[in-house]
Amino acid sequence: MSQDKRYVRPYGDTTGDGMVQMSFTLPVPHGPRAEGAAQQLANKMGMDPAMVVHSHAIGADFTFVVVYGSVQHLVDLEQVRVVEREYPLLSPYEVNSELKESLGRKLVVVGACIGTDAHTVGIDAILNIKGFAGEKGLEYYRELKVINMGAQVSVPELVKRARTEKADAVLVSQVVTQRDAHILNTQEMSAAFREAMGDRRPTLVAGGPRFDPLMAGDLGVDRVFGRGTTPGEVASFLVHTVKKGVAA
Amino acid sequence: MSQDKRYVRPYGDTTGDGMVQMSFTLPVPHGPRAEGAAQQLANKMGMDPAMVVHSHAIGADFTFVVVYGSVQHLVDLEQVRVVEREYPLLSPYEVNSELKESLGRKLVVVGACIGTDAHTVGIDAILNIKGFAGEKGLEYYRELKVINMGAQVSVPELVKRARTEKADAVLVSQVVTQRDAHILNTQEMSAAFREAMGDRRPTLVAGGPRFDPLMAGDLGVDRVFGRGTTPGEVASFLVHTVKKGVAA
Amino acid sequence: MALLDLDGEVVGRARALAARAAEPVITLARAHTTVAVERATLRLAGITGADTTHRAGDVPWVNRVVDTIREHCGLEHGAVLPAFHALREHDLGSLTELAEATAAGQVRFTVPTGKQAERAGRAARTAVAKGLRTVDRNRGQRDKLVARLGDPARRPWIYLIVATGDIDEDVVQACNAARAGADVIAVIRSTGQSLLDYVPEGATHHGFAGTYATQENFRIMRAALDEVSKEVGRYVRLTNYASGLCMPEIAVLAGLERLDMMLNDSMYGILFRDINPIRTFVDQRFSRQVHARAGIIINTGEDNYLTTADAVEAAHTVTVSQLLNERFAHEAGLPDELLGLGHAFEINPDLADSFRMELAHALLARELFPDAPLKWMPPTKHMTGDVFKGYLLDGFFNLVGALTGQGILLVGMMTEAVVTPFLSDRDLALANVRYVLNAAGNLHEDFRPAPDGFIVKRAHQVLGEAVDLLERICRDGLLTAIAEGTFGLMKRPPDAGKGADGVVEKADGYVNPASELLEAGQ
Amino acid sequence: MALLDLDGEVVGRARALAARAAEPVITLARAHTTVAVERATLRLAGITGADTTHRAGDVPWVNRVVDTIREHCGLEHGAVLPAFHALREHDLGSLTELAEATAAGQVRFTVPTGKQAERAGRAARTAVAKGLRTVDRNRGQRDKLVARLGDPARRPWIYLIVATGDIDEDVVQACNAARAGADVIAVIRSTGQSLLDYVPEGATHHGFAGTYATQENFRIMRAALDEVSKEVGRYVRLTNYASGLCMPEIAVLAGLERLDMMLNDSMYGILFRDINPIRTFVDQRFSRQVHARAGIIINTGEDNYLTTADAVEAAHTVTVSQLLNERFAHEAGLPDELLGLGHAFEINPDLADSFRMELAHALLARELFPDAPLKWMPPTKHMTGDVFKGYLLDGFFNLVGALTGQGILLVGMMTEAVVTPFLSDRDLALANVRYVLNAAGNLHEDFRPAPDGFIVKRAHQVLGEAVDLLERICRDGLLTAIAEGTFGLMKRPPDAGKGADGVVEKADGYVNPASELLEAGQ
Ligand code: B12
Ligand code: B12
Ligand SMILES: Cc1ncc(COP(=O)(O)O)c(C=O)c1O
Ligand SMILES: Cc1ncc(COP(=O)(O)O)c(C=O)c1O
Repeated sequence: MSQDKRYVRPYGDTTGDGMVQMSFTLPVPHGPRAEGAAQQLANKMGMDPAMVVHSHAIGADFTFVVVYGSVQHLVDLEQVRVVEREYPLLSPYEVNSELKESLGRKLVVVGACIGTDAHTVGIDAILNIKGFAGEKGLEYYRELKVINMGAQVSVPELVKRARTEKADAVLVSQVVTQRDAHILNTQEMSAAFREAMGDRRPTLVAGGPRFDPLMAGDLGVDRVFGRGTTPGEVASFLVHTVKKGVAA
Repeated sequence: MSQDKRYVRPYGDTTGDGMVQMSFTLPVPHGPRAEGAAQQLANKMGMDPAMVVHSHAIGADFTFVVVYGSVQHLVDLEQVRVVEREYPLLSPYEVNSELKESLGRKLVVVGACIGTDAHTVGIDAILNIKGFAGEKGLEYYRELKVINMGAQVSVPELVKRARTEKADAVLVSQVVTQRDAHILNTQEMSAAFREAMGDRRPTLVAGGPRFDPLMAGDLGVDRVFGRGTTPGEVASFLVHTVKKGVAA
Repeated sequence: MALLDLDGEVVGRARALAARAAEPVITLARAHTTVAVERATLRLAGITGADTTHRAGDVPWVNRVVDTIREHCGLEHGAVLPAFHALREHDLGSLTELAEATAAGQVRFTVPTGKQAERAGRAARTAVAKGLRTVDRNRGQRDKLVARLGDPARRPWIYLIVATGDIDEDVVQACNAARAGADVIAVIRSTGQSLLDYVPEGATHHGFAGTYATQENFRIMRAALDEVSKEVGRYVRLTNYASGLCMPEIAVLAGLERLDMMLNDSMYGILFRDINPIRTFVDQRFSRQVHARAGIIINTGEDNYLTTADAVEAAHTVTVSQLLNERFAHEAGLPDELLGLGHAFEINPDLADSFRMELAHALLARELFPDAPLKWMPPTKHMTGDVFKGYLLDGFFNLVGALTGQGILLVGMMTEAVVTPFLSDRDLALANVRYVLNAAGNLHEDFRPAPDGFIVKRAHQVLGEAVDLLERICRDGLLTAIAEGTFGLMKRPPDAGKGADGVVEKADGYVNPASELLEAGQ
Repeated sequence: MALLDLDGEVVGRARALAARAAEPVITLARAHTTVAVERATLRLAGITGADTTHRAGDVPWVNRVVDTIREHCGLEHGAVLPAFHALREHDLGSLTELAEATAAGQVRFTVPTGKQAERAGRAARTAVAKGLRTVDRNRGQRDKLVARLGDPARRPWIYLIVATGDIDEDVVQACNAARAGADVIAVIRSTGQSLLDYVPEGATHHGFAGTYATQENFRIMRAALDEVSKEVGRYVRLTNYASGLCMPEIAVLAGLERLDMMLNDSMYGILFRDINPIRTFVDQRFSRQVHARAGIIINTGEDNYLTTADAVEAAHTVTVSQLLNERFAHEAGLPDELLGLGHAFEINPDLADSFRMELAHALLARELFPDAPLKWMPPTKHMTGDVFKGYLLDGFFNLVGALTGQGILLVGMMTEAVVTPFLSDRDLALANVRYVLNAAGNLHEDFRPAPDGFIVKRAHQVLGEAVDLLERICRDGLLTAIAEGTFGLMKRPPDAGKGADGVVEKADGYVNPASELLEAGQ
């Protein structure tokens, strides 16, 4: 392996071989033309050589293909953008004492699954005492007051409740992504808070398995959590925002 | 669907959505950086958006990922290059009578699996009476004389035998592809025939599951047959070369 | 053949307890009506169409009429008396004309009494009976088509979902699925629909993660499947959802458009859509009476509990719910052959002996409900983006289906954790089912759980826990149990939830010819 | 527990027939030696290294010596007599020095007689005994390591292949595989090696679809696996191939470097490498004697027949071959515990009841050879580029392994039809095995083939066909059967094939202390 390893390629069985597996369906009847089309697509994607190792008809109009091949692109690890956790991961004990110290009262968290989305398991994993992956949820934290509004909450309801509860943070979950529902709903939510409260809006957090943490800006929220988030990460982030707020 | 459908994209569940599935391994320890790297690669391949839907560690140094996403490239069906069968597919009866008519003697075919490759099932499927996919093999054709040299035949042996048998066509099979063995062996074979016989060399045919029929030129052979070839296709091609030769 | 050696007495006791637990809820259901039941009744009586001029978008005429009746004279006596009385008073030709007049503010609804009530009741009965005749005709037509085209060659029936959001794309995918081997096509509904207190109208093209259930969409899909049924030489069944706030109306529409199966659970709406419990139980009873009449197989939703609760810990809650669903269904007139009781392969696959535990649970359901066409649901919760692992898991799910004689097999998708299914997912999933049923479909002949072995013990344990839970429910009441989070860990108090204001206690003179005819089986 | 109710008499008859069929071949094997047997003997006696100055590339010293002996005085009396006689005559310190002198043309080999022969024989015996002591020490060392580190927690042992062509990459992949759960690592050989009439020297990096088997590569890999064994807390076994033209030498090298299993089949080389039958049977007998001494488990190659012949039609040829392999192995001193008899999951998966038929075949092998650690091979022939289908098929293969108590499970790869395995293929394949063994590993308790059902009948049928075939073989001779294409449809006449010229009929005064010591178990 290179000393520096800034550039890497996929690994099949030899360093640098670039091998990947790919499958897709083309709206082309099964036959050599469909395989040729698949080959062309793979080449355009930078696979060279690309082998169509399997194809079969799906009905009269479609062809399913499996392609193996070597991708010529290099991954530049220095250019990889990830949302780094710029705050420390705290234990529940630390979260509680930091909050007690910097806030002097309970931090109020309102959570909901907005729009017509009824997938509460994700947000419950973050909020309910039971928690997730062996970590207790936010309800377990003495210095947090958690209001879990459940599913299919409309944005106006959410804003209203956040206001009456004097929420410090609002956590929304979005699981259904068809037709970009998760993006549109979250944007509607952040716009409503901006509209209703301007700068005094609570910290806004969005979460769900198909969110990319890099999307916070686009969504108009302060933070986005994706697949496999644990309650501790969220609690630690909340402490971080409080301390930043206090410092600012 | 468009009337003309020259351009197509992969189909997930809606025309034009471009959805593909891809999996590969990166030589990067498991974590957000590996997922970011996978995302970068997918983007370079023209997938946008690209979702890393799964990743797990393979040992300490590697990460396996599954990516779904929409490929932005278009497939131009008019640019698809396939080797069209420019000759008719004949029945054994037609093959025999055409050969009898245009050649007046049996056509001599020498087959072998060359190099260290011992995979005879493929060439046997073409040559043996038993055949393949319900079609009888070339031995079944009255007007063909078939010599099947079996496996692990060296190129000099093959040339020698082709000469003594006065072969009209030499059929070689190559199944093992690691380190491009199939390409190198076939090129060595065609070079040897050119060297030994010049223009009077027999028709050279290469076959095997990982060959691309477009490669004939590179390999220095007259025709390449890939996955799923049937004996009838090969017999029909042989008739075609004979008739072309007679005409020329 | 019985493999689990279940104690007949324990089984009998479980059923008796379920009946006792259900009784108070049935009494409650009989004592109430809902806006949805009344709308469903008027739909049976022939009302169709929507007010397209309304500023809130298309409002079905039936909603306009029932809302106005309620405003004018309440629904305690049912909708038909005021409606048919008004029809006559205003000398209108049809319920649709009545609706137009209502919208124009020209009608003042009152509850007729005496002779007038009798006359209105008779007219209503005639109209509803006509609607029921359509339902009966559809049932007969289904029987005829099945006789002509044939049923699937084997059990389990292969059940596939389409969910593009656009009825036209759904048709393409459904027909392809049928050609590839699907015996049952379910059109998943758009995420929002269950909370709409009306049924949308017309063909629709913009659902989220599903397509709206409308009478026209039903018609389009059933017609397409009738075509493809001929092509594939077997009757391909169509499924939708009689659930949410419009459960009874959708049941009626299903009967009118010859749907063949409907998702219809006694508690799903309460637990997973936060719909008011009373509303749900009232709506459920009426909708099941309609299904019974239409010969529609209901599919219950026990699988859902295992997505929010743990499939091992909560296994007995599935059994309890199946027994309750059975009881409610029997009470509403559904025979065993129409009971597609649900259960699912949702145990954490990392658990030791998880596959055998799945076998135990599936076999328990099979032996408790020998005549019901059980619906076997695939892994969803423990599916991940690792599509290879998922494909394997689905294979083992299929194997359980084959080994335990399930009636309806909902085909699992390798992309479960990723997207609603791609065309290729469905195709690969069917190939998976085909391999397993073809290669190992008869393995049940060689499957004999060791007496007193792991599988038998586990099944007995779950049954025992179910009996214990049923005893607790009999003591505390089903509504309390639901409020305490017994099912799927969801806590739903009886007075909360959506649609509670649509529940109305029946007055003494309540008239509903639909209920009467259905109850009497006429 | 016997599930197939096999008739003990039929089984006994099958074994007796196999012994009768093997007898003439064993007599033939005893009557001949080969260049490879002689080289193997000298390797045991201590010769190592290669002539690096030769223009044909590195030629092992042992080849130089044996070829020269043959040239000078023939091999009918064995190589040790001329070699040790020359050693003494030229007053050389070691066989390696003898080789150098041979290469320099300074040695003229002759067959000593009388006292000189006795002396040469004694010296050879001492040298060979020393070599065998190393083999014995390695066996003891393996026992010690197994005792200390432990065997895999369960059966079947998980067997994985590495095949990069480069021993260094192989080490990386092997260690990762062991960490991920592999119990046995096999280093696949380069495609060309089996036809080389010498064993390459040193560490190698450029094999095709496999890595050369060399003593140094053996050492490197065994050392790496010893390290990783400590890490994972169980003794990870190493496998290579005692097959091809150097079968006996490789067996010796395996014994010297503490390999744990070797692919070693009585007919594979004949059928699939077109090696001369007599050469193969002679080499095979010697190599098995070495394996017996070294405590190495042999793996036979019946799986291969099912790639060229049909797995249903040819099922009985697998059984026959297993019985022959067993007989040859017993005769060479191998006990049942060292008999990794092979068979495979190669039935066309589209065939109805294919999975149950696989169960029948696998169970038949299990019950015929109750004490042998059967090696269960995955689907290869019917694997296609559809990697999803392949992954599923491998799952069902794993399930057969678990249900029928196989001893060694060669892990199937989803890319079987595509490439030699990727790192990720191996990882996914192990995840597949883990799921199946963990979730369904105990299902065998619930697996009871219906008496007189499909599985039992099929097993009886295959056994019956095997007995019939054995009878034919006894009548016509095994060599004739091979010539007629009985196994794997490959026709191999006894006088054709590679390496025939390396076979030498023993003279009366033939001396081979290795054979003597091995035969006597000293
Ligand atoms: C359970 C489940 C259900 C249950 C939901 C029960 C409930 N009360 O939640 C039921 C059965 C009711 C259900 C119904 C439907 N479902 Co559903 N369901 C699932 C399933 C199987 C698992 C989801 C889950 O619970 N994951 C476990 C949790 C812990 O993970 P998570 O949600 O990712 O949450 C983690 C992180 O994302 C993050 N996180 C999530 N939210 C938040 C919020 C904040 C603030 C933070 C910080 C972090 C965070 O932290 C969590 C812990 O790490 C998935 C498939 C799958 N395997 O993923 C489909 C799935 C999500 N469902 C789907 C669909 C389409 C539906 C339906 C719409 C189908 C229909 N038309 O009927 C219905 C309707 C639901 C509706 N109106 O929304 C699709 C969505 C497709 C898409 N991408 O658009 C999926 C992917 C299945 C599929 N392939 O079709 N479903
Ligand atoms: C059967 C088999 C064997 C048998 C071969 C028996 C025999 N006598 O042929 C045995 C068990 C001996 C074997 C051994 C090995 N095998 Co092998 N084997 C296979 C297997 C399972 C099937 C191949 C097959 O028979 N296909 C069926 C035939 C009908 O298909 P086909 O070859 O594609 O032929 C068709 C077309 O391609 C075409 N065609 C083929 N040749 C020709 C020629 C002409 C002239 C024409 C016109 C057409 C034509 O027509 C045929 C009919 O349609 C494949 C995996 C797989 N599922 O594909 C691995 C595979 C080919 N083997 C492989 C390897 C590595 C080996 C070994 C080298 C392993 C080792 N190191 O020990 C050994 C050594 C063999 C050697 N020296 O070459 C690899 C090759 C990897 C690569 N791409 O480089 C594969 C892909 C498995 C893997 N994933 O590792 N193998
Ligand atoms: C029993 C039952 N009813 C209904 C639904 C569908 O949900 P909705 O009513 O929101 O369309 C499901 C979901 O799978 C279900 O299991
Ligand atoms: C029994 C046996 N020996 C040897 C081999 C390997 O072949 P070769 O001897 O060419 O390395 C195999 C292949 O799988 C085999 O099954």
